[in-house]
Amino acid sequence: MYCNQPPEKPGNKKELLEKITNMARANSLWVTAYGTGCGAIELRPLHTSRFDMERFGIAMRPTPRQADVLIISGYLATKTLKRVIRVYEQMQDPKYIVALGSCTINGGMYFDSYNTLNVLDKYLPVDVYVMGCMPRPEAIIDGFSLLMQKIKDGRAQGWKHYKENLDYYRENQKKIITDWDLPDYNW
Amino acid sequence: MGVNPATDPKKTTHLFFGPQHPGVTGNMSIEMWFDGDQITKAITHVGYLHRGFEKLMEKRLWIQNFPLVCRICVPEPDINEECYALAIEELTGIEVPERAKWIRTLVLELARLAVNLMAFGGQAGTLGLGTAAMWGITFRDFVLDLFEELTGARIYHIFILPGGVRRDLPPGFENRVEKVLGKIEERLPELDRLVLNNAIFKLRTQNVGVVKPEWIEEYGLVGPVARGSGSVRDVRKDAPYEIYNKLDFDVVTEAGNDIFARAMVRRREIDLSISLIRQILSGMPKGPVATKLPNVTEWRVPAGEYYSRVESSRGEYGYYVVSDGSLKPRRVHVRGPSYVHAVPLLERMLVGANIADVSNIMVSLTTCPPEIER
Amino acid sequence: MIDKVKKELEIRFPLLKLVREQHNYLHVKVERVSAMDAIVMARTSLGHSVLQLISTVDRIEDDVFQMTWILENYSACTVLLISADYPRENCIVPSLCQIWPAASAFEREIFEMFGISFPGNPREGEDFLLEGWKDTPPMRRDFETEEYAMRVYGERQPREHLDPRQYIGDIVGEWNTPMGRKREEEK
Amino acid sequence: MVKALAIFLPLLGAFINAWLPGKNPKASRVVSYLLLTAGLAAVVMLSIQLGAWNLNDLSNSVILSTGVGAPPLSINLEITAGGTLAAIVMYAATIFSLRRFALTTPRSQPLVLGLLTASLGLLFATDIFNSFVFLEIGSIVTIGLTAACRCGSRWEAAIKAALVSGLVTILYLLAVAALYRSTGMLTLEALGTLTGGSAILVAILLLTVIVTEIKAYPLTGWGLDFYQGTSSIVAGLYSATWSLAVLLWAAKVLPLLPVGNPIIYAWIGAGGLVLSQLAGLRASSSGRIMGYSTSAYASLLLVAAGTTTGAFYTQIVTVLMVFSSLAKFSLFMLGNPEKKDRWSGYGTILFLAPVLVLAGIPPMPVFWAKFSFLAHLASNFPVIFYAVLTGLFLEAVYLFRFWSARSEKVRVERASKPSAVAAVLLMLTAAIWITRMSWGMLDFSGSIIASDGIRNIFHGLFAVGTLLCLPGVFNRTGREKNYWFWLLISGAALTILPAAGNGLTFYLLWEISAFAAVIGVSKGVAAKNGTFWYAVFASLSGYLLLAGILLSKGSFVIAGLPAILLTIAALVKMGQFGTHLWNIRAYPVAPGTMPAFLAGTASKAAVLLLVAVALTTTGGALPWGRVLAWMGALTALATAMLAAFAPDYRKMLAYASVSQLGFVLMGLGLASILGWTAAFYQTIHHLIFKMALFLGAAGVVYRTGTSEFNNLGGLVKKMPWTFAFTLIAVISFASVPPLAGFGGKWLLYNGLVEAGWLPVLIVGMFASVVAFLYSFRLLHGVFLGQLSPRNAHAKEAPLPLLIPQAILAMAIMVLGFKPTILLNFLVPTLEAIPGLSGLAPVIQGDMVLTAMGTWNAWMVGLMVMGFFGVAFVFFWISGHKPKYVGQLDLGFAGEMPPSADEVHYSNNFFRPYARALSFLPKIHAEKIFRGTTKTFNMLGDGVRALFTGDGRTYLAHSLIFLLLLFVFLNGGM
Amino acid sequence: MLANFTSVALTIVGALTWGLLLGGISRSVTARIHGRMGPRVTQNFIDLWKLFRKTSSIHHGGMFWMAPMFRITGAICVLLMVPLVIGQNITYNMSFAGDVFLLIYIMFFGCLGMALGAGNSGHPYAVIAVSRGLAQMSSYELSFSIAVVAIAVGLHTFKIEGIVAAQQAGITSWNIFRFPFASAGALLAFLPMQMAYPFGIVLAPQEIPIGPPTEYSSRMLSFMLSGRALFGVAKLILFVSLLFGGASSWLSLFVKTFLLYMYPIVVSSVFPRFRTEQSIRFLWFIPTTLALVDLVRVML
Repeated sequence: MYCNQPPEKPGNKKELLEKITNMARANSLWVTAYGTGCGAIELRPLHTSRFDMERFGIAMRPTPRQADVLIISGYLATKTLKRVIRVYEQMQDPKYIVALGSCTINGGMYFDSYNTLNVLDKYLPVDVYVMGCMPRPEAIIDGFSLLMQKIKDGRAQGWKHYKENLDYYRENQKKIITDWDLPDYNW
Repeated sequence: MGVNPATDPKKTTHLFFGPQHPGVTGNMSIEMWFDGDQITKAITHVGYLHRGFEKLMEKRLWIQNFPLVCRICVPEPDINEECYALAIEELTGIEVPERAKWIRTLVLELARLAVNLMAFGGQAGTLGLGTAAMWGITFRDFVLDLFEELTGARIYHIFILPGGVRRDLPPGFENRVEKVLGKIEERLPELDRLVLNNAIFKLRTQNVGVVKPEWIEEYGLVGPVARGSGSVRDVRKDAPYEIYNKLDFDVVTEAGNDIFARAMVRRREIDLSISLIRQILSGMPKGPVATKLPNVTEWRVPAGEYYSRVESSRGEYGYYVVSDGSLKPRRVHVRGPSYVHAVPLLERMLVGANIADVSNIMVSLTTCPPEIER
Repeated sequence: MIDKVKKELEIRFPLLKLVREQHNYLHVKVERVSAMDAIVMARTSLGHSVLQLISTVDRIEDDVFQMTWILENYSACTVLLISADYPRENCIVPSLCQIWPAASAFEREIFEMFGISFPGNPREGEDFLLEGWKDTPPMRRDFETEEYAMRVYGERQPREHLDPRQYIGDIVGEWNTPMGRKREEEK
Repeated sequence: MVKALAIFLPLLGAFINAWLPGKNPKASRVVSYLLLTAGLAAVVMLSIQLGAWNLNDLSNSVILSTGVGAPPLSINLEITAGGTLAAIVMYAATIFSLRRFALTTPRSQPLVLGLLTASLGLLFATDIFNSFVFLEIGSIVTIGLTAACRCGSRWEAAIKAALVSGLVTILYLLAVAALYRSTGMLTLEALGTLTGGSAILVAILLLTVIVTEIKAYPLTGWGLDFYQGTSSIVAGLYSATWSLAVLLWAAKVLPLLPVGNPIIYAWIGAGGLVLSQLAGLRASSSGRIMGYSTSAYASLLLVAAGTTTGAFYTQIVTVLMVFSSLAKFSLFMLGNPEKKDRWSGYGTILFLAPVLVLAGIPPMPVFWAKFSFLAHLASNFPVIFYAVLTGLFLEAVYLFRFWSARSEKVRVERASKPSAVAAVLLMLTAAIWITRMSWGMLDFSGSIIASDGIRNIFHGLFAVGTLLCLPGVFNRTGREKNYWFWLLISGAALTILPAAGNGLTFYLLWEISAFAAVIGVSKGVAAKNGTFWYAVFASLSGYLLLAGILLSKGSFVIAGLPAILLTIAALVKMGQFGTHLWNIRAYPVAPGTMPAFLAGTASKAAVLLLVAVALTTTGGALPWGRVLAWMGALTALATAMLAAFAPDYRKMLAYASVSQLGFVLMGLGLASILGWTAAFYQTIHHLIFKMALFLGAAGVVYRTGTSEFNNLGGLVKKMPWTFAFTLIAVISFASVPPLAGFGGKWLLYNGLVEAGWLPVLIVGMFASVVAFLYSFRLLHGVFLGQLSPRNAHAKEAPLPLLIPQAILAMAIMVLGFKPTILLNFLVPTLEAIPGLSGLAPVIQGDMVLTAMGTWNAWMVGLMVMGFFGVAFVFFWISGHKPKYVGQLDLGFAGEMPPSADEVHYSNNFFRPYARALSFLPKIHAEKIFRGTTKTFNMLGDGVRALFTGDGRTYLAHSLIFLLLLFVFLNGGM
Repeated sequence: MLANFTSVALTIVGALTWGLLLGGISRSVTARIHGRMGPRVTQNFIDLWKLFRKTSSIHHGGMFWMAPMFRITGAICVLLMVPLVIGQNITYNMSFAGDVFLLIYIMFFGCLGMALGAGNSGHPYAVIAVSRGLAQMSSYELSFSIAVVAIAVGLHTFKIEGIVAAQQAGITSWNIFRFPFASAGALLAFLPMQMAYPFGIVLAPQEIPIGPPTEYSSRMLSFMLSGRALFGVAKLILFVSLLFGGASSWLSLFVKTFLLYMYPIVVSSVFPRFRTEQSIRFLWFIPTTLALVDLVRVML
């Protein structure tokens, strides 16, 4: 199905506001401090003088309530997936997921492990993948600039997608989390 | 059956410290109960990083496991390669050329230096002294640059292989190492002033997180945790592997039993590593760096069992390797030092500790969850 | 040093089998019934007072679990490995928690990974590495991890392109991920 | 004829009974009743005839001669007016206990009647030998009655009594012989004519006999064992008849003894009073406690005999002895439960009335006698006065402990019910009667508080405070529902308190209010301990007040020691400087709105007292104002810190109350216009917020049944209005502008700076900052945090509790935004008081100016509310609606929170603060008081060691006493 | 009247801007000490705008969403109670309505509201942080109030205008020179007021992430952060007025507040946190003793 309407012209007041807001969103990415996997080791140099991601307005927030970005830093064990879902659902809209490492894309070298999931996208809406094992800080920064571009363009809509296809995601999540006791999604 | 006073819901608060917590080291959690701000009971939960390495290694060829083992410990992956390689060499009897041994030792010491820089700064970082943490990680980055040049990767090097190392040192590497060491040494006194001479750092760490000397044997504590409590145990000295018997060094030990003593051990380990690296660089022999291996896809290691030990930055690291003579290992069991530090010891140390000191204590044990969970 | 240990053990346990011996390393295999005696003896009179590891090897062809206790002597820096075979069916091994508190964690892990029960461990059965695991204990040889992973986490995405950009998804294009493909199919 | 009948009817009855019961018990009982009723009627007629009922002159008498000739051949009796009153009590007690005797031991009926006869005889005997006869009869009958039941302890008691009476007989006969030999007469008057060696001999012999018989210290031992050992019914009858008779006989004999200076009685009595009451502190069984109380009254008798004479003496002694005996009778009837028969509700008051009588609490009849007596002592014998006061306070302590221990579960024997009820009714009637007669001593004409303005403020405070507590009382069930009556009485007494015109009136109203409140508190569930502490401290402050008033000789208070005593009384009432112990014990257990009344309203009586003292003595400035201010400041700080660690909501409020009253004290101590303005402002504010808080607490307790923080939390969802009002009160007392509390602090600080008391200022500011700790703890512990599933059923507090809170919250707002309403009234009132120094604050419109500071509450209020409103509106119109998430949906490190109970952080809330404080030496008032109690107990144990429980020791005591008397009197003469 | 309203509105807007700017600068300065570049100075504006425009947020009850209002109101009130520039009466705003006592107490308004909001969130970390914060506040307010009383009594006025006016006779008449000990006490109390390390025990991320605002998100957090920025500026102006001679011109106001703001930033970069009880004891002993020296001097 194709969209017949012509694209809305910029200049609409609301549009402008949204655009400014998107600029702000892109330049102020607060990351949940959650090192879910081994990729977290390269997040530390990102803070420091060598790479300094605070230049881009990227900062760590200790609590998910205040964060915009969740970095999945590598493979996810099922036990962690449960916590990640919880953390993700506690974040406030709009929110984004950056997945690091090959193992989030297709399982990487753990494709046959009994405890790590292979394709993260089936369980959570990933906005940007950064490949590598593990990705270098430069690659992560590159991933972030990609995310920023997407946000500026208004295309980082993973959270909306998650809301709309919640059943799909839930089904997948419940398939591998055998003792499901999380509450329903709340925004 | 009354209510357990340590977990009485009326008197205590029940909380999870981690996994999503800035003060926790890596992806693990501590479930704790506390009364006021004093902890009455703590349980360590691990397994958030469990990837089933040991199962996967049984499914892969001997040589294919090298990319796997290095991922067991993220901050210091070379230890795993070394330990695994030592076991294979012991089982197959492959001889390692002399120069390869020196290079291996160099790599191990560089890795140890990197980890200790990060851990020493991180100790101050948990107390809110972000400056020290930042500096520590920055210094580490210099070392990572060396690794990148040597091995092509910053974190997972896959450099040590059975029978030697992957390649020789690039030309001029010694000079660059020396330059990095000089740079680090130049800044270290400033870091000392910031951390070790800081009255408040002392207030927060002295007599906190005490590890009693009698616990060392009870729990099997190793590394800086044991050496901060007066132990002089160091595999490099006691059961020398590679060329440690040719190097001149004393085991670092402190008698304070507390977090400050452990931080002090780490700090002196940095000096020790620098000195060892200098010794290695000056005494490096010439020669080949690897023995030719048979066709690795058809490589069968003779049946046997061996427990190899290496001193990591966190203490003794062991690999229990069982081969049944087939293409793949029968069993590889990794014994990381964090295993006892983070689970039984931490649970015991936290009882009675202040809630403000949880992260502090945990970092002083330098727990590394992946090596517990594998 | 280790010779003395060996001698003492041989006197006490005549059926002992020597697996490997080095200048600071001794691996012996004892009868199942005398395993605990040997461990206690090593601890109390032979100076090997530190428990480093409890390990299990699934020797499915002999229908036994080979238990190995790795004991260290801190002052002499020698290692003593004591092994014993236990039958695989309803395997029960005595717990060492009373002697070494640290044994609890090792035993909990082995219970989870092999299904070996350690009566006397007060915390046996608590979740350790896995959460809500219902399948065969994963470290048993008869557990097929790849088959399990394929069943639970889905097929690994075959790598169609060598260019990772195409594989991960174009930065400006539609998501080239399972979810994105699903939506394309709908269109 | 009437006279004779009155005395001898019982004797007749005894004879008939001795003959009848075997054949027809019912007939004998009927006969006894008939005879006794007739005797009672006769005595009442006699008393009316002698004019005993106006109590002014009790020495009217008629002589009744029987037989021929003079005594000892015949019996001549002098029936005095006071004696008739005692006889009424004796008859009544016998009538009421007869049924009980008839039921249990029918054969003892003649003994009962015999005891009555002996008592009446001894009461009226004029002849020393006749007295001996009656004494012997009485002793024998007592022994017989006691031994009628064959059980160990009673036999023991009987034997001890027999031993003592044997010794008494010997000594008495010796005395009679000596008297007869030197004078040839045996009348009592003959004693007065003795001289020389025989006089001393007779005096010491008879004094020993009397002291032994009336069981005064140190010869109390046998009496204690006797009361403890014998059955309660015998003890009751004994105390109401024989004991009373002996006491009054002793009262008759004592002034006649030739001891030279009778002051020696007073010394024996006063010393004995203090020592015996010390020992009494350790007594536990009710019989023994009654024994100690008897000893106290015997000692009082000795003191009275030594210090007073004539009609006054007779009057005091009669009233004291008659009513104390009656009280003991009813207590014995109520005590020692044998059958389980619960008297719910009325049991407390039934039990309390005699205790109040014994402790001499107004308006009970004994109080009036004690008051006159103490007034006399205070003006003439100050040292004895202090000793007596101390003894009486100690007595009050153990009596209240006894009461509080019993009031929990009053079980009364069915058979004793009527007698106990009758006795109590009799006492209450007497109380009303005597109070009516003493009406003239009360004065409401000119208040002790000269300033109309101040008086009106206090009238208003008390009236409003009481009224606001009243709506909440109707939402009660069970035991607690009855407290409203006592609250009302207490509040009424307080409301007229500022109008009191003299010390007595003030004291009377003060005590009525205090003890009505004590009864009210005792209605609470598990209020035993709290009631005891409250009663003890109430009587402590009461006795201090009494002492101060009496030492001031007529005027309300004079400077010097009396003023200090009154100040201390006020401090105790406020709970300042270590005496907060009663507040923190009584408030948490008091029922319903009672703590609101106590903390909010009743505590203002102490402020009133301080103001009155200051105004009366110096016209405003207390000379020890600086000490007072320091006390206030230190109390405020210490209790604020203690409040932060309190584990119970109401307990924390109690601490907070004491802490905030410390600021009042600081203001009063300043003795400047600013200081007093601050003090009054703070007083009014304290009433408002403290009542609001305690009413809120009442609602919480009503809905959840607990006030422990560990069981509460998260109630804001269930009780939003209670939370809102509590929040307003808390913000106010944390003195955060724009609510009312800031004003008091601001005025106070300005006053302190004006006076240059900067250290006090600093301590005060520190205390007010520490208040933040407990104010948050209070709100969080009850209303915020996680709602426990335990309280999931809780609802909003009932309207009768909410409406007063709403009114008070409104008052806080009004006072906070427009403090000038109050200040415009206060400042001129206080400016008119001459004794106050310093400059008055200047009020210009909404602006209040002092020498150094300014304060415009209206502008501040507008600003705060304005910006709050703007922020609020801005948030809402911006169209952003936060979504409500469940209480357990927390960012919990990725895990699921286990349960509300486990997640709620409550226990040991300020543990780091406690740890930081740990360097301070732990001077707990609690510990000091425990130490004091321990010391007293040790002293008591030391004194008690005298009473070994062995009859022979008691004999030895008597003989040693005799010897000492001999030495002393001989040397003295 | 209109001029007054305009002045009030401009003060609030200006203080917010200046506060956020100072926050940005402080982040840069901290970054430089770390050896980093740090964010743009406008980063705080971007963060605030982003938070303000987040599309969802949560609340835990009435007090929870009223707390930011409390916070912002308290901050504005403190701000308006202090005269900005001496001599320009229009910038005195509401300072006629009260004196330093009012200021000391109205500073608690926002804190109390914040604490209540944290309590209503039901998160134990938030409550522990409040318990720490209150315990610490009660300690530093002691030395702060002693210092203020010493200065005010020494200058015979409680009015801030008066205190500022007494310092206009050259740099030596500044209170920091006239009352050096009291000033030292107050400046030590300034560190915990600004939650600077070593006193930053309330928001300690490694211990109790991150204290009272742990459950706050989106727009409520943006309110809270603006309240914090405003409050920070208000405290700066207060301290400048109390100790550093006030501001005689706009330039000196900006310069003085900027320099004073750098002081906690620099200190906190080189110290770790105290534990709560250590912090309390430190505050009880050192700053209080210092301030008492001047108090005694004033009394004699």
